[in-house]
Amino acid sequence: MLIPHPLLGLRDAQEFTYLGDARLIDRPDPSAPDAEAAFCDYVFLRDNPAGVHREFWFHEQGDRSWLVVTRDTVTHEVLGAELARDAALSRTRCSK
Amino acid sequence: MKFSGFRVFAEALKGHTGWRPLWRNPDPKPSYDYLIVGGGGHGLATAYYLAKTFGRSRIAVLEKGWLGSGNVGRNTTIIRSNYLLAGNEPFYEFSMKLWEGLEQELNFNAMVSQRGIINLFHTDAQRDAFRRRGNAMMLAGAGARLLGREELRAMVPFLNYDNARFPIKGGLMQARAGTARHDGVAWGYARGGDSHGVDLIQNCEVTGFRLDRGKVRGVETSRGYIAADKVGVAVAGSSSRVMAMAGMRLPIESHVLQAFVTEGLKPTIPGVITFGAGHFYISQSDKGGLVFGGDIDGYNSYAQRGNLPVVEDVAEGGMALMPMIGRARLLRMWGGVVDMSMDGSPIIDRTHIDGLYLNGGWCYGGFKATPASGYAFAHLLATGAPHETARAYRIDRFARGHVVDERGAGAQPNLH
Amino acid sequence: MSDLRPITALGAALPRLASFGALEIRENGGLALASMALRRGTVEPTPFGLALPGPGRWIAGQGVAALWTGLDQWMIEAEGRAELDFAAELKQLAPGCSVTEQTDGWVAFEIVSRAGTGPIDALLSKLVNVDLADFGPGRATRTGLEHMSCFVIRRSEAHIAVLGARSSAGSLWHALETAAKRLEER
Amino acid sequence: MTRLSGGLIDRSQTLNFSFDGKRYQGNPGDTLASALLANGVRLMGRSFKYHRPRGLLSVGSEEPNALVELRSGARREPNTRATTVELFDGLEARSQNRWPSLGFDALAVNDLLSPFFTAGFYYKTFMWPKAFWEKLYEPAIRRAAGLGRLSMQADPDVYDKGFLHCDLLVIGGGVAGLAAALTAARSGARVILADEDFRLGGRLLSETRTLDGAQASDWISALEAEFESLPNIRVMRRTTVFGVYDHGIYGAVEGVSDHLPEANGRVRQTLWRITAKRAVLAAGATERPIAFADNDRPGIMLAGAMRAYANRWAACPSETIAVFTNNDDGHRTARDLAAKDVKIAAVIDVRPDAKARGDYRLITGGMVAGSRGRLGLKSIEVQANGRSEWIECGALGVSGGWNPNVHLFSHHRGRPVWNEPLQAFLPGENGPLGLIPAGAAAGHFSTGDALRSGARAAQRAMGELGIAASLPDLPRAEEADYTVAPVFHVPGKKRAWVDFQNDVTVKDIKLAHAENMRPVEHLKRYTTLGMATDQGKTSNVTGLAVMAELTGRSIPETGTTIFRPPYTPVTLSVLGGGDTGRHFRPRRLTPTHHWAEAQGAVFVEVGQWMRAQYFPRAGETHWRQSVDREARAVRGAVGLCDVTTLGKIDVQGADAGEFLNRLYCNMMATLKVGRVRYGLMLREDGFAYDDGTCARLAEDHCVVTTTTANAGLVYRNMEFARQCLWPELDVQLISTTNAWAQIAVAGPKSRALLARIVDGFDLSNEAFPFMACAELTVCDGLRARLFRISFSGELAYEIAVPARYGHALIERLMELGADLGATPYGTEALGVLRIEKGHAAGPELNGQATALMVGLGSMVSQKKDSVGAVMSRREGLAGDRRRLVGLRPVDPAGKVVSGSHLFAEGAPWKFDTDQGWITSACYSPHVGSMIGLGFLENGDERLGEVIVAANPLEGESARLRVVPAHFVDPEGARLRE
Repeated sequence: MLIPHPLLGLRDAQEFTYLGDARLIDRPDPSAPDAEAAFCDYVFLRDNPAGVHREFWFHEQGDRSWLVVTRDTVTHEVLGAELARDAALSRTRCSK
Repeated sequence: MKFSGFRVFAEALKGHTGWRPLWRNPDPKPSYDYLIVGGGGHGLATAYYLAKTFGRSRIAVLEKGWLGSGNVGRNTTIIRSNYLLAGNEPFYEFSMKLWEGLEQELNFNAMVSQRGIINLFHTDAQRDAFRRRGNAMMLAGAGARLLGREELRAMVPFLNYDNARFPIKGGLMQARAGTARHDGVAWGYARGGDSHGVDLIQNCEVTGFRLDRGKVRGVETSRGYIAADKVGVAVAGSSSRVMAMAGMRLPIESHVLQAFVTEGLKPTIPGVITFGAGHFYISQSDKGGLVFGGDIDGYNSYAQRGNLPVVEDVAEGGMALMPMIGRARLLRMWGGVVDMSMDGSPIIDRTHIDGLYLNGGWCYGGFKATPASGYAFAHLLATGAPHETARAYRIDRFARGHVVDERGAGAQPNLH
Repeated sequence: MSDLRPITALGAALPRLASFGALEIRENGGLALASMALRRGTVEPTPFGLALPGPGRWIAGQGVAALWTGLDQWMIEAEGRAELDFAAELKQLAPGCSVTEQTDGWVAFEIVSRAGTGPIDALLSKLVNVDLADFGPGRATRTGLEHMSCFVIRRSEAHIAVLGARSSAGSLWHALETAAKRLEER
Repeated sequence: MTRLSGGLIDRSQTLNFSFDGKRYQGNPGDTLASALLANGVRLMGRSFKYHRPRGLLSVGSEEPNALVELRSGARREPNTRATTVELFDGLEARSQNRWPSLGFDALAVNDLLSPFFTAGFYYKTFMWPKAFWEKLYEPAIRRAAGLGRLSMQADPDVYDKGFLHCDLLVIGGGVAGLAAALTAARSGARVILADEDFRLGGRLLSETRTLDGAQASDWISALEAEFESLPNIRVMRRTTVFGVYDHGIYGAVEGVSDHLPEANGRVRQTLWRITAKRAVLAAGATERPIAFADNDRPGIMLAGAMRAYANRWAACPSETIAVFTNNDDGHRTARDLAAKDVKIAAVIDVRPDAKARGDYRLITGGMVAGSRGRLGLKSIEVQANGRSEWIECGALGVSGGWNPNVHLFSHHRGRPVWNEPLQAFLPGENGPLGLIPAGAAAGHFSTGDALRSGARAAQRAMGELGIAASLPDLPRAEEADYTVAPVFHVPGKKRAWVDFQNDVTVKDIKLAHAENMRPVEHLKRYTTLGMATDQGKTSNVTGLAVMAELTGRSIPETGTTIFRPPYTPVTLSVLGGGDTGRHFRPRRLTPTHHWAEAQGAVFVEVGQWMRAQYFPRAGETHWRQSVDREARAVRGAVGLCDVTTLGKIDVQGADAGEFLNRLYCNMMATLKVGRVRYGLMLREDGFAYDDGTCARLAEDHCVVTTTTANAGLVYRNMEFARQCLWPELDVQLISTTNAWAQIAVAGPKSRALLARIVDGFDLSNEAFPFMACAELTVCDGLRARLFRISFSGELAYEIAVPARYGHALIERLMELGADLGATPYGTEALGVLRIEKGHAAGPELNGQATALMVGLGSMVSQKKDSVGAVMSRREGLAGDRRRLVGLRPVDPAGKVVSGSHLFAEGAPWKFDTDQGWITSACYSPHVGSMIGLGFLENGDERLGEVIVAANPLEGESARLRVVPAHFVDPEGARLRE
């Protein structure tokens, strides 16, 4: 596979380490009253769709950036990729 | 129709005109007591034991493609009970005992072949971990032997003992492990279930569940609505997709696992061998092909095909371990979609929906579990209580903190 | 000045040098390295007058050079300054940046072709999965090479550098040497 | 049989070769198959199941019959298709899967028993008595099964791999591929043209067709010259593209020196991973046979193959041949061979309206219904117009039509589409992105069509890439229509072969039908149709057609099997590509490795690292003596150990402290500059996974250490936290593991030793207490970092210097410490020291343990959040009552064995009475007996109790006393001295 790195262009997926569901970007509030349940959901449960999936890839053999890649799990077609840092920062802005 | 050497002989004399279908092709009835979703190994075994052992009737298996088209038809056929944890080992040993009597039970030769498995170790730390595991196997009555380097060398002299990056120090052996003819297992259970009245319905895809006040009433299918009291889902690889139709999210990701077979060769490898320092395991089929595999590709996929890096990684592992296979040729590679669970262990449990049961999360090791999984799932469906060897496979173990994590890798499916 | 004597990454007193056909591989023992990362709100500095390069690029100045290693992060090279506290020097020139000494984290092999770009391209195509059409002089990338994570820098048409972890210098040398030898045998 | 006239062989040179020990001669340009044929050899192999005599069926990589063992010794290569072996001088080949000889094979008795050995018979028998399967039936089956033999020796040849990138990859160098490559290459695009043959031209080489009125070879030569002159095209002969992977990545194998007598140390084959923006699939088509009774005798081959052997190699299996066809192509064979003075006994065409294309006897509306000849064809039975006659011929060319080679197009599981006029599957709509089929692979069977479709495919590909490509002037070529009658087998009572190698006949398909094994995958798996080494290239469509006929459904309704890589079988050695011995994975060496080597150290693999395990001295005959001595030296004097392998991560930035506070479960933000703190990291699921130290060098600068095993994982997780969880924090990370040589200096005399190297640095307990750190210089000006930390429980330090100085530093320390008893120690002694001290390491922190279990529960701060803190409070983790304890044998001479399971005395050894296990064990010179650490149920409440450690695996057990998990200095006074 090739991952369209937002800074470096198409890079072979072999340079990357895969983590999975990009929802892991939304770490629950540890001080919330239902924190334990929210963390269980966060850590263990997955949508696991057959189709479009947003997921984390780490450019371990490259620039060490975490990417959020949007990929179809049926065709493996990659629909886009962004720096996870940007995704996380925009999320922070949205929620505040 | 009973199968035997005599029957084959008799049929040969009359031109094979007497053979009957191995199973019927019934149309679905409007309702059943038990619906098993998924006509793979686990689903077919469940239906068989439900009918045969637990004496239930009005059972149907719904299969979206052809019987055995899931992972039972695309695995590397290994059977073993060499697990570490109390939640796993008795279950897999129960499975091994069922394997040992399977062909007589089913009157179908699934070629269960106990030629042994050897897990190699390369460091003292690995040896210690294998000793803990081997002792767990002894506790379950599974049998195990810790082999030293020289003992191993006498047994499998063709490994790379003298020019290895990670020298082989020994192995943990289970003599009762081995392989079985994967398709034969599915067909044997299918034929057995059919002969006990189970309706095996092919080309029948479940498209939804009909739920009513927290209880399942039946399933929508590509061949119409079918009502049922109890619905058991055994669709590993697609568990998330199917259970999503009932509104459930699972502690499962679907990943692709590749497997490989070479051209046919005269006897080369006696049993199953797994490399402890690379990602590689191998056996040889009765037809002569070397059957091998390694790691999962590592990304979510429903594509039933993998990519080159893993192919190369597996081949490198194989060449590092046994360079005498180098001039054999890879004939075919394929991929199966596996349910990778968050702790690497399966789920056999009821769900929060009354009458809806789940059997899934088998990771890359569901084939060896086929008999026990079917038996335990049938037990759960028939009695409402988990089978004694499958009590650890509850779905709430994640939330409660009772994971069954053989590798200690945590909630990251691609590391299990 | 300490009287302790350093050894090279390959474990010798002097850097290794070898030729394979048109290719020469030289262990660059004198190369000083320091990483430099922007802290929050810091303006991009121009240490040693270097205009810091963008993603995938390398730029050379007088005896110093810089390659992009990640978002807001560069590796600064200085020829012949391995024995100096180059990181400290860089830190002076890069106020508000996180600077980390990297000289001994890496082994650098300079590979030069006496027959133009052909042998270099042939060698690279056996070692790294890099599109050579997009890897002319001034390009640099980190990528996998025989299971090792390396920086590959195109210093000129006929000159590349491969930087790998110092601890696996021997394995990296073996990989480069093997590939170069096989090209020679062709 | 001697050579015919013409052909693309070099008659000026002779090549010697042998088959089954008999010597023959051929010429450059020959394949093993063509050379054997030219020498009059028709019998080349035996079938898999019935051991039927077999000869060539085909001309290419689809060959199911003529499989040989090529070369000898460790280079023996089983199952090699004679059709793809380029002849070289001295070639040795042997037939396989026969005993004692190819001409007389004892297992041919299976053929007589074939009434019993029907499809799937083995599922129905061999079940009684039960024990006989492993002991009798299966060993016999395994011996009889399989084809060729491996040498069982390591492959002595070398292989490598490489990476290529291009705009257009053209797969196949026949007419369509050449036209595509030409079109793209002239546009300036980067082109790779790959073909499995050693000569470009594909089917053109086997035909007498002309291009622009001249020989096709003229056109090919002109093209080759042009390609040679263009810098942007790479022509790769002997290169098979075997698989299509995601996003335009193709796997290919180049035979570099396979065609040479000896590789002589050169690369034998190269695995190429080709990343192509676009690709043209011009893989041609494969002819299929028609099944009829006894259609598998040597001499019966595909008509196109027979024509190829005659035209390209000037070889023919017999002086008299016949042709059986359902399409016009068969007539070309008759015409071409007649032109070479081969006698045409008859052309049998199933079509009543077929027309002859030359001067030969044509039987229209006819079928071949049988054959004779034990080891080679002698005659065929022809039925036509209600009459039957036997016609003598030594060879029969059969053409059942052509199947486009759609394999690669279907590697992503896209199904091909049935084309009724062509009676063949064509590429469908859902092929791999960027792969464009052309030529015969796309059903363009005439030369003219194939040329145009190749050029257009390339033009389309270029257009998609924004490269302007004009169509080249293509030569005038034949434009014949292709018509084929839908006849796949000749009805009859006798066996008619569909899959030649696996001996699957029409009868077997009928049996599968009768037993309801009707879905195509059931058919395949039950009968083994298409599962031989050719993967059904010549049999699948015929098999489908027969099943379709039996079920009354159409062929497309019946389905297709899935095409899987590789297109043709690939040598495992080349997939493993390169170094798989000692260089299988990189070796990481510590900065003191060469020094340790000179000291005679024994090394051990720790992940990729090589670490000194122990340093034997003269007179020590057992490793334990060395290890005991090293451990005693640390407890009694001073020891030196290279601990560089621990991961070191440089953490800088204004928020470095806060960042680490969120990663470690214990409080880290409060760590003062100049101090070190032990830290424990949890996974987000609450389990402990790594421990190490955090040293604060400045307010905005920390250096953390990780375990050796988890260095990469911890770094990855820290980057995840930095980029994905808390991007608002000002933190920069970089690994410095390799940059610093770190040496543990441990023991009561460590301070005295270090005092001799530091440059005016106060090492007193007051100035530099336990858990202090500093940057300083040593040995007159060498930059260093000093940490007062201890893994052994003794007064101890770790000193770090730039890695290049590690070697000199340890030499200097040894030299200056000689009078203090300075002793190097390895990982074994390190292990002993930490077990004596009760420090958890890899065997305890194995990913299954909680902080509570390892006795570090109090480290999980309740005052702050950190990764894993919330989940560590779940009932299953908080309620886990297993605790790390120390274990000592009741009998001081007794053994403590890690991996033993723990039981209460008198309890049976069962899972439900299992109370834990021993994680680590060693002989403790300090205690004077073996000791161990282990997890024990309620262990913290059972101190003093005697329990049983069971090791039934090795037939052992021992009574052990439960003691606190530290055997030395429980108060921790020594390390604070």
